[in-house]
Amino acid sequence: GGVEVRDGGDGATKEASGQLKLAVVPKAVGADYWNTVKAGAECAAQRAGDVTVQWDGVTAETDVEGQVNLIQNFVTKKVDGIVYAATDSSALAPATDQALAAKIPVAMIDSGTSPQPSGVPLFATDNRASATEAAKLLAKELGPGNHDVALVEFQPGSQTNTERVDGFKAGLAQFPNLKLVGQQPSRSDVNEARRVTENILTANPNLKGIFAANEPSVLGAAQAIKAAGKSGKVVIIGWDAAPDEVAGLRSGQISALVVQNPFKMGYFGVDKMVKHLRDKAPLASADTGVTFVTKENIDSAEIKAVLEPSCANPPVQ
Amino acid sequence: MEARGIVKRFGHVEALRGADFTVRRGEVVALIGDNGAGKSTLIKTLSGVHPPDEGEILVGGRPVRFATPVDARRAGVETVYQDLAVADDLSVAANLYLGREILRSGPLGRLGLLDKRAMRQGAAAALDELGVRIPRVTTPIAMLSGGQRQCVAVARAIIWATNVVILDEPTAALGVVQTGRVLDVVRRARDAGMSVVLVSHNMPQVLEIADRVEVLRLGRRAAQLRADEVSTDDLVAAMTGSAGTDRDGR
Amino acid sequence: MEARGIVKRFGHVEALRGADFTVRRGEVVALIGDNGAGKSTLIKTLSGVHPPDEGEILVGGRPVRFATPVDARRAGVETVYQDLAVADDLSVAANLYLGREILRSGPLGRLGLLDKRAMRQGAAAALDELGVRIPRVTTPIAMLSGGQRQCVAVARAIIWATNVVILDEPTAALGVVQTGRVLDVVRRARDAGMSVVLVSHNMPQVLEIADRVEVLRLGRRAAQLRADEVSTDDLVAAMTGSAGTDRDGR
Amino acid sequence: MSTVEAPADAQRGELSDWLRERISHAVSEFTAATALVVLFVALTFASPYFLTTDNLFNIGAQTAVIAIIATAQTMVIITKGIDLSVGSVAALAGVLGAMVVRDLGFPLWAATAVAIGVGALAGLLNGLLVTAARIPPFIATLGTMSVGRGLVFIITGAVGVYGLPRSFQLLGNGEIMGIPFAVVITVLVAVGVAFLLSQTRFGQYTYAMGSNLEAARRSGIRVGRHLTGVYVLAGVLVGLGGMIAASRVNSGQPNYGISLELDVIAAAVIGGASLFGGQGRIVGTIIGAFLIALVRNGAVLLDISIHYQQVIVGVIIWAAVYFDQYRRRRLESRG
Amino acid sequence: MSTVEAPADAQRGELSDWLRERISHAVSEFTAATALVVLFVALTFASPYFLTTDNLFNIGAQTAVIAIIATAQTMVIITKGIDLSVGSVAALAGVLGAMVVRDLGFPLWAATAVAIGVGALAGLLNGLLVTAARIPPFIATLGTMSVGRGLVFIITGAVGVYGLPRSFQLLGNGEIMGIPFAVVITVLVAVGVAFLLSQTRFGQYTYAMGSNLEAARRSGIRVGRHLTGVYVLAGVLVGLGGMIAASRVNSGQPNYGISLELDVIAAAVIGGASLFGGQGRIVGTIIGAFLIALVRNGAVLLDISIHYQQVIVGVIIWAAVYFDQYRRRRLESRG
Ligand SMILES: Nc1ncnc2c1ncn2[C@@H]1O[C@H](COP(=O)(O)OP(=O)(O)OP(=O)(O)O)[C@@H](O)[C@H]1O
Ligand SMILES: Nc1ncnc2c1ncn2[C@@H]1O[C@H](COP(=O)(O)OP(=O)(O)OP(=O)(O)O)[C@@H](O)[C@H]1O
Ligand SMILES: [Mg+2]
Ligand SMILES: [Mg+2]
Repeated sequence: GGVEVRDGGDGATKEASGQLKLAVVPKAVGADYWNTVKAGAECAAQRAGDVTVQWDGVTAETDVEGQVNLIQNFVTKKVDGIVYAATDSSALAPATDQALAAKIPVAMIDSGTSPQPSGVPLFATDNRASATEAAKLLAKELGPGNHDVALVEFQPGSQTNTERVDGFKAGLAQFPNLKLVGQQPSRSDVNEARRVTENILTANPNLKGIFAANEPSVLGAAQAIKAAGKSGKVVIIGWDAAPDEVAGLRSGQISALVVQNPFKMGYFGVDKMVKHLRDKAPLASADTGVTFVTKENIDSAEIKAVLEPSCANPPVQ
Repeated sequence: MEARGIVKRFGHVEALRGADFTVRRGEVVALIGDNGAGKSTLIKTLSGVHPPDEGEILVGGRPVRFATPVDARRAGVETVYQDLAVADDLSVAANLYLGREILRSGPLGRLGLLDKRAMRQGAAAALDELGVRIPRVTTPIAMLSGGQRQCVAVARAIIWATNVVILDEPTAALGVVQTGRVLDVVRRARDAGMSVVLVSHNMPQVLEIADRVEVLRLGRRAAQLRADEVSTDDLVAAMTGSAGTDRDGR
Repeated sequence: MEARGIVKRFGHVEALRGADFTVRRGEVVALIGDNGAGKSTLIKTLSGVHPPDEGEILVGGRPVRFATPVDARRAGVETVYQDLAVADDLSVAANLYLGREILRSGPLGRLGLLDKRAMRQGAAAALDELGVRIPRVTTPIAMLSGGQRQCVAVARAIIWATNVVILDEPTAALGVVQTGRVLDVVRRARDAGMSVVLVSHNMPQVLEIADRVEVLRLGRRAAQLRADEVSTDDLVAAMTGSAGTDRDGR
Repeated sequence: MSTVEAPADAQRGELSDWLRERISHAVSEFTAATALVVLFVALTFASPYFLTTDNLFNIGAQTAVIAIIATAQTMVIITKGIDLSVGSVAALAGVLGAMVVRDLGFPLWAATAVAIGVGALAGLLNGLLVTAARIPPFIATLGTMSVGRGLVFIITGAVGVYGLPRSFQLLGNGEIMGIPFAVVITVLVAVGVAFLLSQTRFGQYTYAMGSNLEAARRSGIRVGRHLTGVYVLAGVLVGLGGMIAASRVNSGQPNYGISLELDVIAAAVIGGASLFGGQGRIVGTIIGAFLIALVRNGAVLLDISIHYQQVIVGVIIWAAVYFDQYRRRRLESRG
Repeated sequence: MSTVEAPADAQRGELSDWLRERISHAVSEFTAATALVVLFVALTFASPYFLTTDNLFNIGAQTAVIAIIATAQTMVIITKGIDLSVGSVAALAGVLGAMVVRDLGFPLWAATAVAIGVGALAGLLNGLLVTAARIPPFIATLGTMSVGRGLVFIITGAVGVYGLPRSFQLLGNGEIMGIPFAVVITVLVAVGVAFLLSQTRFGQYTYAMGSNLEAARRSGIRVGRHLTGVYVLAGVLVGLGGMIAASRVNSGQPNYGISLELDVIAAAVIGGASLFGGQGRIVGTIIGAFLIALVRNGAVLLDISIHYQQVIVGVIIWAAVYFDQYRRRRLESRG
């Protein structure tokens, strides 16, 4: 959704009702997930009219300091509002404060800061709870009896990763019949995900289930299982909904996907911000919700809207 | 081969300030001068290492431009540099044939396949001629003594020269025997019709081998002398400019 | 200073096979030998660069262990190496004072603050003594001619020597004038009671300056000779082993 | 040694020289190879799953790309250069190879040719920056790394290239007589480059330039052209590697190969290459690549967490190079 | 030149030498500085937000850590070394500095001392690996990079160190008379190290070792001890930098500094340091660091996406070094 309503930015302070310039900052550029956020943000901007979205981010979710600098630079630039996803809850808190001190309103998407200042809303899903839910799904798929399971995380030390891993382990704890026999990171690289999964499979021939915690991890794990000729014999519960993940779900390689609603995050972030700037509407947090997509429900209209979001039919109710 | 009015600057140092130099076919010319007079620099312009800033070089009366050593080599100019320029990690044999490797005959050769055995044998023979004892021709150059390294560099130039051989202090590190052999080779090269340019600080050696002597001082030609008409003292005087030799020379 | 039964191996090459060597106080000893005889290697063991594999070194009759050049320097042994060992990026002055910088007086000096001006002046004076023309003492060594570099290395050793000066082919690249100056300096050092070891392939020079000559062949002492009793031909014979000299000479 | 004796002597000398050379090379790869064998045996005892055809083929296929790109890196390192751009260029090649299949319907061989062409172009750029513009290799390829990654993201819009036909997986997942195709390619590449380096004029010049560029130039080698050639050839292999990587995961990944350069340089150096040029052999590099791969494989088999894995990899890198240096000092003690 | 004339001559020579040296150095930093000024002026015109106190202080604070660590890197590069471990070590120092505050209630100065101590230890390790174990710097520090990162994760359990008091932010976000504290520290560090390198024996030895290690050894410099000293001092600065970085983000980040080494090496090389040792000055490095920072800052102000930013950074790195090389060739043409 192209939103090219920019003009040459004259630098003068704008009337709240006029042209608005918003910065939207993901944790990192370069994944399907964040592109969907971008689409949502641009959709909201287009619908609101006369809003420019400047989309910029660091290249790795681990570059916390880079993101702090980026936010600072946006404050310097005096954008009208900042919508962003914090790579680190604590580290970005001062950056948010700086923006607020400069009278630039902030809305968080996907991941907030701690402390989260009042007046700064968070539009996000609960990673922890959703990962716990994923563990339950895995247990359900595997059924009774003792099973070996493994976890492919992505970036140890990053906050989202920690939340998903903790959530998943908390979920597993409720099922004594599931034993976690391997945990390796993919560093958000499909090749790496495939490699570690292959090695986990070798070491654990009885492996029955895998939880892969983000898009590249899921794709790599699925590749490895297919290459080992174990498609269907090892249950995969994945996260996110890249096209190949959806294809894997359809073909039965992947049992279920935890799908957030990144479109909605981007949309809410911009939409609520614009309303706040123009109509002085208060900013309030909202849960954007997750959907558990399986082969059964994949073709339902509601899921379709989440999986293939478009500005014509945005999944933002 | 002739050089006219060569000027070469390094930043604000003018190493050559309009230097002239001549060597004819079948002649050994000694190029002498004080330390820092510009001899090595002049030689590097003749062999294409440093293209001159001004002035021209003529081969067989026609002006040429040596932009790279490849050009000079193609004109049959072969040089032993004072700083040797050998590849330390390569073996003695490989250094001798560097840039002129012997390839296998047949189609394999056309693919660039080396004939290592032929090169080893050729290298052993060439070094033998200079009378130098070297452990093995497969030894990397890094392991050789100073004199052995210099022998390799000299052997290398001698094998390939067809027209002009330029030797920048080739015997500085050589033993008595090896020095004698090199001088023999120089004579033979001259007799075969090649031009030889020899840089040396050893005046007796210069007078023994050279037909003519050219003296460089402060980056300019200070004198041209016939070797059989002068003494060591004349040469020293010309180099240091302490006597009038440089004024009436030419 | 004395070396006894020194053995030094490089992998499977035995460079020294039980070499002996002696130099007394106030004596100039020439160390000669064919290329690859092991002269430079012997010198490096004497100056702590290569600790020997076998054998011992004695200074003033007492055995010492030179594990590093620092040890040798502390014993007053100063060396000019054949491969010079200068730092190309540093200026002439900095090289001359390397490892022995002049520091500012007072507390600043104790913090390691350099007195650059004093070093520049000292360097200019030292080079002047050798009669070498060098653009400026702040020029990086990389820009010097071969002879100029060698002058810096020689000047460096001469400034600091207190006990033994070892010179490995110090005049190989030097002009006639500079060579003469170096020989003068060698004489003065001897007269001041220092020991001088000179490696050279220039036999007339050896006979002119040395009190004694030690000949190295294939890593062993082949002869010890008094310089005033022998001729150039004797020396050559001893080095190459072509005559009987090496048999009756010690 | 008289002239008459020379030929006979040379004959004799030749055989023993040849032998000595072989032995010295064997010794040279000895440390890394020993480490490899020790690790192999240790893993065989430590994990019942290690010594299985499946696992070994897996390791082979996993290491294929690293080994191919490390081979390219070795060539560059021998010239006293370094190529930091391998990761970006491999990603660019893989992504474009995948895009021409998806968007233009190219067959696999043509897509591979495109990937190789992309690598060659990047190599040409690196080579010209180093030779014509005389930018030091570290900086030239650092720039290419940055520019290349930027291009990958611009071209893909930062989204992976998906929706490829099954046939796209042939290079990365196919087999020939039960042996992974990627392994076969790796062997061919390694043998080919090893031959090139040790037996041909091209190889000779490569070592010569790394050992002393000025000497090579004065010897009449057209160093500009030749050095560029080395970078181009390296680029070709990087492009091929990138294509195999994409094929293995059946998609073009814009994030592929971040910090890959460190892995492949480590492989080359563990295998005996010197960053100061003139030294390095492909056998060693391949051993180095497998050494790293075995550590990683073993760590997962033994369920060692990634954190301890990093510590272990670091220690092994130190150890391998320490023993190699130690052995060389013993052998040569160059002073 | 007679001996009598010498003193007078030296006097005269000295002044002009001094002048010449100054000028030659000025010229040497000329290219990078020119680029910096051009960029500065261009940004002033291009964006109304650029030339504001706030923005300039922001840039200063953002660049502080990079500049400090690049200063450390420059020292190592001058010795012909390289330090790939800076990112890991900075992370380790920052994380431990944060942990002692959170868990042991250390005051800020003590925590800073801990961070600096961690850096010094890592530097000592690097130094000993390079000198005593004779592992080439690239490999020694590559190992430290891997081990260091592993340790960070093991110590923190892969979770950031949070819950720090506000006072922890002083180093990174505090101000002194309106000037960011981090900027003040950077200036002090840069001036101090520049003085050390150019005016003291320690600096002289550093250049000498990088220029010709063997010559330095034969000159009686205790190269082992001294080289280790350089790595330790570099480690100290890296530790300090890591602490400032942690303070800036008010937490210990286990993932801090991944691929930081490339940024700081780029800054040093843009500023004129040579990876082949013996050359490099702190002024240049600082200019290089700010050049990169300006590009990043300007890109955001001008709404250039990160992808194009990467391309632009790459091109600027090429350009800066190209012109620097070109100028040097003109000036010296060493042949
Ligand atoms: N670092 C080294 N590694 C291996 N071999 C060496 C090394 N240094 C010297 N050699 C070998 O030791 C022998 C003696 O060398 P050395 O340099 O001592 O000779 P030299 O008498 O100084 O000769 P020259 O007169 O040519 O300088 C030579 O055969 C040489 O190949
Ligand atoms: N690459 C260079 N950069 C700067 N200056 C140089 C360079 N090469 C030579 N020079 C200067 O040019 C002058 C002449 O040097 P050159 O090497 O030609 O002298 P030379 O006559 O060969 O002396 P020698 O007898 O000592 O070898 C010297 O003053 C030297 O400092
Ligand atoms: Mg010369
Ligand atoms: Mg010698």
